Amino acid sequence: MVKEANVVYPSLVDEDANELRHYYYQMLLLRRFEERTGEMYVKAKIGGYCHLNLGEEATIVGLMAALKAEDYIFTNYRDHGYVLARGTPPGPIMAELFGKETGVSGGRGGSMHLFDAERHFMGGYAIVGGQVPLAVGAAYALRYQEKSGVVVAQMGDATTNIGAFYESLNLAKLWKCPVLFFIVNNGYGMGTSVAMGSSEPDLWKKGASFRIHGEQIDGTDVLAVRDACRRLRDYAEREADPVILDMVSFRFRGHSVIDSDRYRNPEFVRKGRQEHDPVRNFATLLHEHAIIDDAWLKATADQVEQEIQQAIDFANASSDPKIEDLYQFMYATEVANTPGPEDALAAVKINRGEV
Amino acid sequence: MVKEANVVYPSLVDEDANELRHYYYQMLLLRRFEERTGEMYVKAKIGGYCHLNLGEEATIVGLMAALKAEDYIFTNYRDHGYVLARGTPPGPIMAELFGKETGVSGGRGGSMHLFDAERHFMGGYAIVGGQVPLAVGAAYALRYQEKSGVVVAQMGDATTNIGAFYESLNLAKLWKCPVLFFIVNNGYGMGTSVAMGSSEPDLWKKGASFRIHGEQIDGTDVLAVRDACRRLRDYAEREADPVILDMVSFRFRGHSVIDSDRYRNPEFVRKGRQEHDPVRNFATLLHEHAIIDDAWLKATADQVEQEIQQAIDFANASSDPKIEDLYQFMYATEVANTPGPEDALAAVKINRGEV
Amino acid sequence: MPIITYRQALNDTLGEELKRDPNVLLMGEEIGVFQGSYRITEGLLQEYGPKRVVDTPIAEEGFVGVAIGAAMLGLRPVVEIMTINFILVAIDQVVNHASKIHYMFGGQVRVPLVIRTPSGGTGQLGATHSQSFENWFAYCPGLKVVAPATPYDAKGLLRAAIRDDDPVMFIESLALYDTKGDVPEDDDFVVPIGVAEVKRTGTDVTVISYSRMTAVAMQVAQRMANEGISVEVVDLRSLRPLDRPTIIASVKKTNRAVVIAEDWYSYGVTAEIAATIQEEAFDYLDAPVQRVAGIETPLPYAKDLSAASKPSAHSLIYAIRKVME
Amino acid sequence: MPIITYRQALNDTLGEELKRDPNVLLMGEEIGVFQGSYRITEGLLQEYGPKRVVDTPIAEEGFVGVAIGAAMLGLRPVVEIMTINFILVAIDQVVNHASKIHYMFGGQVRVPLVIRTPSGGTGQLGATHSQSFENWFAYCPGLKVVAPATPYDAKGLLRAAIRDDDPVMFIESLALYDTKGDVPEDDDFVVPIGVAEVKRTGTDVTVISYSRMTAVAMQVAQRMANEGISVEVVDLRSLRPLDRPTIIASVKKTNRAVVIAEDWYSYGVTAEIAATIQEEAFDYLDAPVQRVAGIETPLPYAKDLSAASKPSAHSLIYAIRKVME
Ligand SMILES: Cc1ncc(C[n+]2csc(CCOP(=O)(O)OP(=O)(O)O)c2C)c(N)n1
Ligand SMILES: Cc1ncc(C[n+]2csc(CCOP(=O)(O)OP(=O)(O)O)c2C)c(N)n1
Ligand SMILES: [Mg+2]
Ligand SMILES: [Mg+2]
Repeated sequence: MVKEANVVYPSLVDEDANELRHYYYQMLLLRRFEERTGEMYVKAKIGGYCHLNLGEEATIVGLMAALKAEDYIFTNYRDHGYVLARGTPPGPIMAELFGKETGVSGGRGGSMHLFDAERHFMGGYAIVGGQVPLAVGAAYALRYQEKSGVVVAQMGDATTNIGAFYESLNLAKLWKCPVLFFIVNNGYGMGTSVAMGSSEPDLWKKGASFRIHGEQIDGTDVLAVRDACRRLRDYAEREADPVILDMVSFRFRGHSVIDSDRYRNPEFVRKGRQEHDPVRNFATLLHEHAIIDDAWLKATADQVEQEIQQAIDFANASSDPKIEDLYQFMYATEVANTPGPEDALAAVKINRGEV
Repeated sequence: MVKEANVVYPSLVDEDANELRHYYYQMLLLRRFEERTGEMYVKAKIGGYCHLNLGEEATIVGLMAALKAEDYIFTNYRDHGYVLARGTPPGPIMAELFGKETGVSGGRGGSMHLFDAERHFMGGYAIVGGQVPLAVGAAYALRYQEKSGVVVAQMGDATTNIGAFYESLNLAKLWKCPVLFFIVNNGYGMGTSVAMGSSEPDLWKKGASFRIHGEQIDGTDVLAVRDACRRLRDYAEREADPVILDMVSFRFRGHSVIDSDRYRNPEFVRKGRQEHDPVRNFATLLHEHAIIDDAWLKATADQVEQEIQQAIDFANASSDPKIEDLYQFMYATEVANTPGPEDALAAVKINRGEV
Repeated sequence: MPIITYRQALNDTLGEELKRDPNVLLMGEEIGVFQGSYRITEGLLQEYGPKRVVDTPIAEEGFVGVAIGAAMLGLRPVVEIMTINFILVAIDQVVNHASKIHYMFGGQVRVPLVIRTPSGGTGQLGATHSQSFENWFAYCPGLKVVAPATPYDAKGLLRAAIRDDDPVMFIESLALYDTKGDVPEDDDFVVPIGVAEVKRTGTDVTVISYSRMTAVAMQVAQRMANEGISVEVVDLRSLRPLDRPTIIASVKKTNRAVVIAEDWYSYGVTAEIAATIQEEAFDYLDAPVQRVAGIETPLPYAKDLSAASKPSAHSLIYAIRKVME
Repeated sequence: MPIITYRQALNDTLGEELKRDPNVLLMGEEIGVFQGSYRITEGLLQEYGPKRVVDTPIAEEGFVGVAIGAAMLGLRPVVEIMTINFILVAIDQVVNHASKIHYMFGGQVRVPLVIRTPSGGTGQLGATHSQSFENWFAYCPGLKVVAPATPYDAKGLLRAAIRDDDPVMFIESLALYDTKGDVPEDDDFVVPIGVAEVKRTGTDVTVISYSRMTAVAMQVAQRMANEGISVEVVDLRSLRPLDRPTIIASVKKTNRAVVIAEDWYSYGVTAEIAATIQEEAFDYLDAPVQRVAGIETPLPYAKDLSAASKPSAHSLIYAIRKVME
C-alpha cells in the first residue's frame, strides 16, 4: 500500500499534444454540460434528484483515458460525466435528464440512472454502495468467461462506510476479480466530512483488512489520474486482483442542485474552487507548454457550447415516452398475466381523470 | 496490531489455586452441559437448531473470568456456554432448551435465543452478524450514560465476512465505544474454512481498515484467554476504544447437533480433539502442578454430573408456557387493538382442531 | 391552536422530547450539520449539541443496530432514515432483531426505538427513490407502525411513539411536510397508537386511507359533497396495530368502501383493508370494496409517466363513482 | 413418470441445467463442500466443479449483488439463500437493483437470476428462523415469484426460472423437501411462470394456496370429500405475476373461497387473494372469503406454542366449514 507522491509533470514532451487537447476538451465538455444541466434543473426541465460532477472532471476524463473498450463501468447517482466521457453523445444524455424517449435509458431512468450498454456503461445506481457488488459481479463474469478487461466500481468517499463496500472488497479479493474500486474523494458525503464518517480517513488504506492494495491520487490532475488508472488497470487485469484508487478532488457546489451548501464555509469553497479547478489548471499547464493558445481555447469553448446547446435542443425536441409504453420494459421474458399497452392506457386515464 | 506469542505458564505460583480449580469446574460444566444437551436433542426433548460450544470452553470461561458484573455480553446462536459461565444456573438454561416456562427466555427463545437481563447476558441472536451492531449500541449507551463497563460482541470466524461486522467496527471506533469484538475462531463457518471465506485469514488483522487494534490468542488456554481479556477489557474501558480478539479454538463436532461433519477429515477431527482439548489440557496442567488430584477430579466430575442432571430434572418438571400467554410479550407498552389471552385461546383452538 | 406545518410539528416535537427526557437522542444521516435532508431536524444540533443529535456515517444497518442496542440499555433513540428506500439495507436489524427482542426474550428487555422515515414520493424521484414499504413493516408482529396525515397527528403520534417502549416505525411523506394544520400546545397531548380516526363523517361511502392519501381523500370528500355524495373518511393513522373496529363500524354504516394508498396495488396496504372489510362486513356491503393504489412498475422517471403512475384525486373519484354505481 | 422427492426434483434440475448451459452456475453458502444445508445441491460440486458450484462466504448482500452483476454480463446464476430469513441482509440488492435494472435502464440489459430459498418453517425453529417473506417480493414489480408445491412443479418451475431472463424468486419449503410425486422425464418440460393450476376440481368451495399449504389443502380436500363437501384446490404456483383469472373462474363456479398461507395473517398473501376475489367475483360470493394464516407473534420456540401458531389442516377445515355455513 502506498500513498503516491504527487507526480509533477515538468515537461509534457512525451505526451501526444492532440491527446492533451482532447482531455481538455472533454473536461470542458463535462464542466459546461453540468453547468447547463444545473440551469435546466432550475428551469424545471429536469426533475427529481440531480447531482453534478463539477470539480471532478479530471478524475473522470483521466479514468476514461485509461480504460479500454472491453472494460465496464458501474457508478453511483453522480453519473453524467462518466457516460459523457465514455463517449455517449450529449444529446441522449440530456434527453434522459429531460425524461425523453430518446434518452439513454428511454426516459425511464433519469439523472441517477443513466445507462449505455453499447459502451459498457453499466448504469448509475442511487442506493449508496449498491453498485459496488454489481461491479464485482461483472468482473466475476469476465473471469468466468475468460475474457480480458476490468470493471470500475465508482463511488464517493462516504460510500466506503457501508457494509456492501466491505463485503465487495472481500469477495473481489477472494475470487480474484479485476475491479478498480474507484473512490471519488470529494471530501464530503452531503454535509459529512470524511473524518466524521470514516475511522480510517485515509481511504486508500481501507483495503488493509482485505489484503487489497490502495493508492491515493490527485484527482484534479488529469494526467496523474490517467497514469495511475492505466497502471492499476493493467495490474488488475494481469493479476486478476482488485485495487483501490482514492481520487482526491474538490466538490464545487452543494451535494445536489437543490443543496445550498450552507454547512461549508464560503471562503473554504471559494478557495477550493480556485486552487483545485482541474479544468483551469490544465488549461494553464497546456498554455505554459504552448500546446494551446487563446484562439484554440476560444474555439474549443465555442464548440463545447454549441454541442451542449445541440444536446439541449435535441432533448427539447424529443418526445416523451408514450403512455401506452408504461409496462414496456417490465419483463425481458414475457409470461402470462402481465399487463400490456391497453392496461397502461386504461390505468393512466383513470389516474389522470380522463375517464 | 500484534499477534501475541502464545504465553507459556511454566509455573502457576502467582495464581490462586481455588480460582484455577473453579475454571476447571466451569469448563467441565460447559463440556458436560453440551454433551448432555446433545443427548437431549436426540431424545427430542430439544427442537429447532442447536449449536454446542464443545471445544470452546476455555474461550468462554477465560472471558467470563475477565469480565466485571457491569459488563454486557451479546452472542450469536452458539450461546449456551456463555450464559452458563456468566453464572446463570443450569436449570433455567436447560429449561429454555426444553421450551419451558421456567426457561431463561420463558420458553419463547430456545437454544439460539437465551437471555438473562440480571446478569447482563443480552441474548443470543441467530442471524449471522446481527448481534454485532447491537453490542456497539450497548457500549454507546454506556458511554452516553457515563457508566463504566465494556460490551462483548461475540461472534464466529465466518461472521467476520458480513457487512454488519465492518460497519460496526467503523462506528465503534468513530464513536469511541468500549467493545471487545470477540471472535471465536473455530476454523469453520459450517463447512467453510476461514481461508475460503476471508481474503484476510488472519482475523485479528481485520481491524486494520478501521484503526482497530487486534490480537490473536490461543483460545484453548483458559489462562491466556483470561489474561488477554482482562488486559484488553481494561484497555477498552479506559481508552473508550474497541479491540478485536481472535480466539483460536477447535470445533469438536459438526456445526450443529444435526450436522454429521462429513466435510472434515475424521483424522483431522480426531487429532484436533486430542491436541486442542481445553478441558483435558487444563486438567493435565493443574495435575502437574499438584493443584488438583484424581480424587478432586472425580468429585468435581460427580458434582457437575449431578448439577446437570438436576437441571434436566428441573426442565423436565417445568411446565410449558400457557397457550393463553401466546401474546403475552407482544408489546412492552400496551396499545389499542391488540389481541389478548382469549384471542390466543380461540385462535390456537382452531389451529389445533379443538373447535 | 396555532397553525403550523407538518415539518414544524415534527421539529417541535423532537425538540420538546429532547428537552423532556435526557435519554432521548436523535441519530441519522445529515440530521445535524446539514440540518436534515428535509429540514425536519433543523436547529436541533445547535440547541441540543452533538451528544443528543448524532450525525451518522452512511451505514444504516450499523447505526440502526446501534440504536437498538442502545435502546436495550435504556436510551430512547429516534432514528431518521433519509427515505424509506434506504431502509432496505437496515431491514434485518428492524425485522429480525428490534421487532422480536421483547417477545423472544420473554419480556426481559424493551426496545424503545423510533424510526422516522418518509415513504412514497412525487416529482420524478425515479425507481429507487419513490417506493413505499410500510406494508412490509405492518406485516411484522412486534413492530408498531404509524403514518400521520396531519400536523396534529404528526405531533401526537411522534410524541406517543417516543414515549412508547416498543419499536415504532414512524412513516412520513415528503409531500406532507409543507402542509399546514392546527396543533395543540398542550405538553401532554398525544395521539394514541393503534387507533384510527374518522376524519370526516359521511353516509354514502367510506374512504379509508393514511398519510398523504388522507389529505387527498379529504379534498375529494369535499368535492364529492358538492356532487351530493357524502363521503366518510377513515384515517388509519396506525397500520399496526390496525384499528379494524373503526373501519368496520364506518363501512357498516355507509355500506360502501374505497381504500386508497400510494403503494403498489398488489400485496399493498389496500389488500389488507379490503380483505378485512369483506371478512367482517360482508353482509353490509352493497358493492365490492374498491382499491386505489400505485401502478405496478418501478416508477419511471419521465414526468408524465411518473405522475400518471401514482394514485390521485382523479382515481379516487373514479373509484367512488364506481362503488356508488 | 418416475416418483421422486421434491429435493431430488430440485437437485436433478440444477444438475441438468448446469449440464445444458455453461453460463448457469450455482452460488450460495454451504452448497458445495457441505453439499447444501438441506442437501438440495448434493453431489453437484463433485460433478461440476468449483467454477460452476460456488461456495460463498457469509455475505448475502455481497454475493447476491455479485450474482446480479454477473447476470448483467450474461451468466445465469442460481443463488441459494439458506433460508428466507437471511435474505433480509440482501434485500436491497434484490429489490432496489435486480427488480429494477431491466425497466429503469429502458430494457438495455437483462438480469437472468434465480434466487432459491426455503420459506416458513415447522418444528420449533424459533422467531428468527421460521418466517415467510414471499409477500414482500410478490409486492415488487420487476420480480417474478414462484412457489411450487409438488416435485412436478418444483422441477418445471425451476427450469422455467433458470431459462427466464428476469430475476425470479424461487420459494421452497423445508417441510416439502421429503415429499414425493411424479415428475416427467421429458427434457423440455417446463411449468409456465404466472399460471396457477386447479390441482383438484370441486364444486362447493375453492381453496387457494401455494407451496406447503397446497399439500395441506389437498389432504383436507380428500377428507372433506368423505364428508360430502367438494373442494376445488387452486394452487397459485406463481405469486407474481398472479393468475387472477384462474382464481376468479374457480370462485365464480364454487361461490365460496378460503385462502390459506403459512405467513402472518395481516398484510400477508391471503390479503391480496381475498381482496382480489371480493373485487372481481363479488356478486358470485355466497359468503365472505375466509383467510387462514399464521398467528401474529414472533414464532415462540416452545413446542406447543410453536405448533399452535401456524395454520394447519384443522384451521383449514374450520374455515371451510365456516364458509359453507
Ligand atoms: C443506502 C443509502 N443511504 C443514504 C442515501 C442518501 N445519499 C445519497 S448520496 C449520499 C452521500 C454520498 O456521499 P459520497 O459517497 O461521498 O458521494 P458524493 O455524493 O460526495 O459524490 C447520501 C447520504 C442513499 N442514496 N442510499
Ligand atoms: C445472515 C445469515 N446467513 C446465514 C446464516 C446461517 N448460518 C448460521 S451459523 C452459520 C455459520 C457461522 O459460522 P461462524 O461465524 O464461524 O460461527 P460458528 O458457527 O463456527 O460458531 C451460518 C452460515 C445465518 N444464520 N444468518
Ligand atoms: Mg463525497
Ligand atoms: Mg466458526
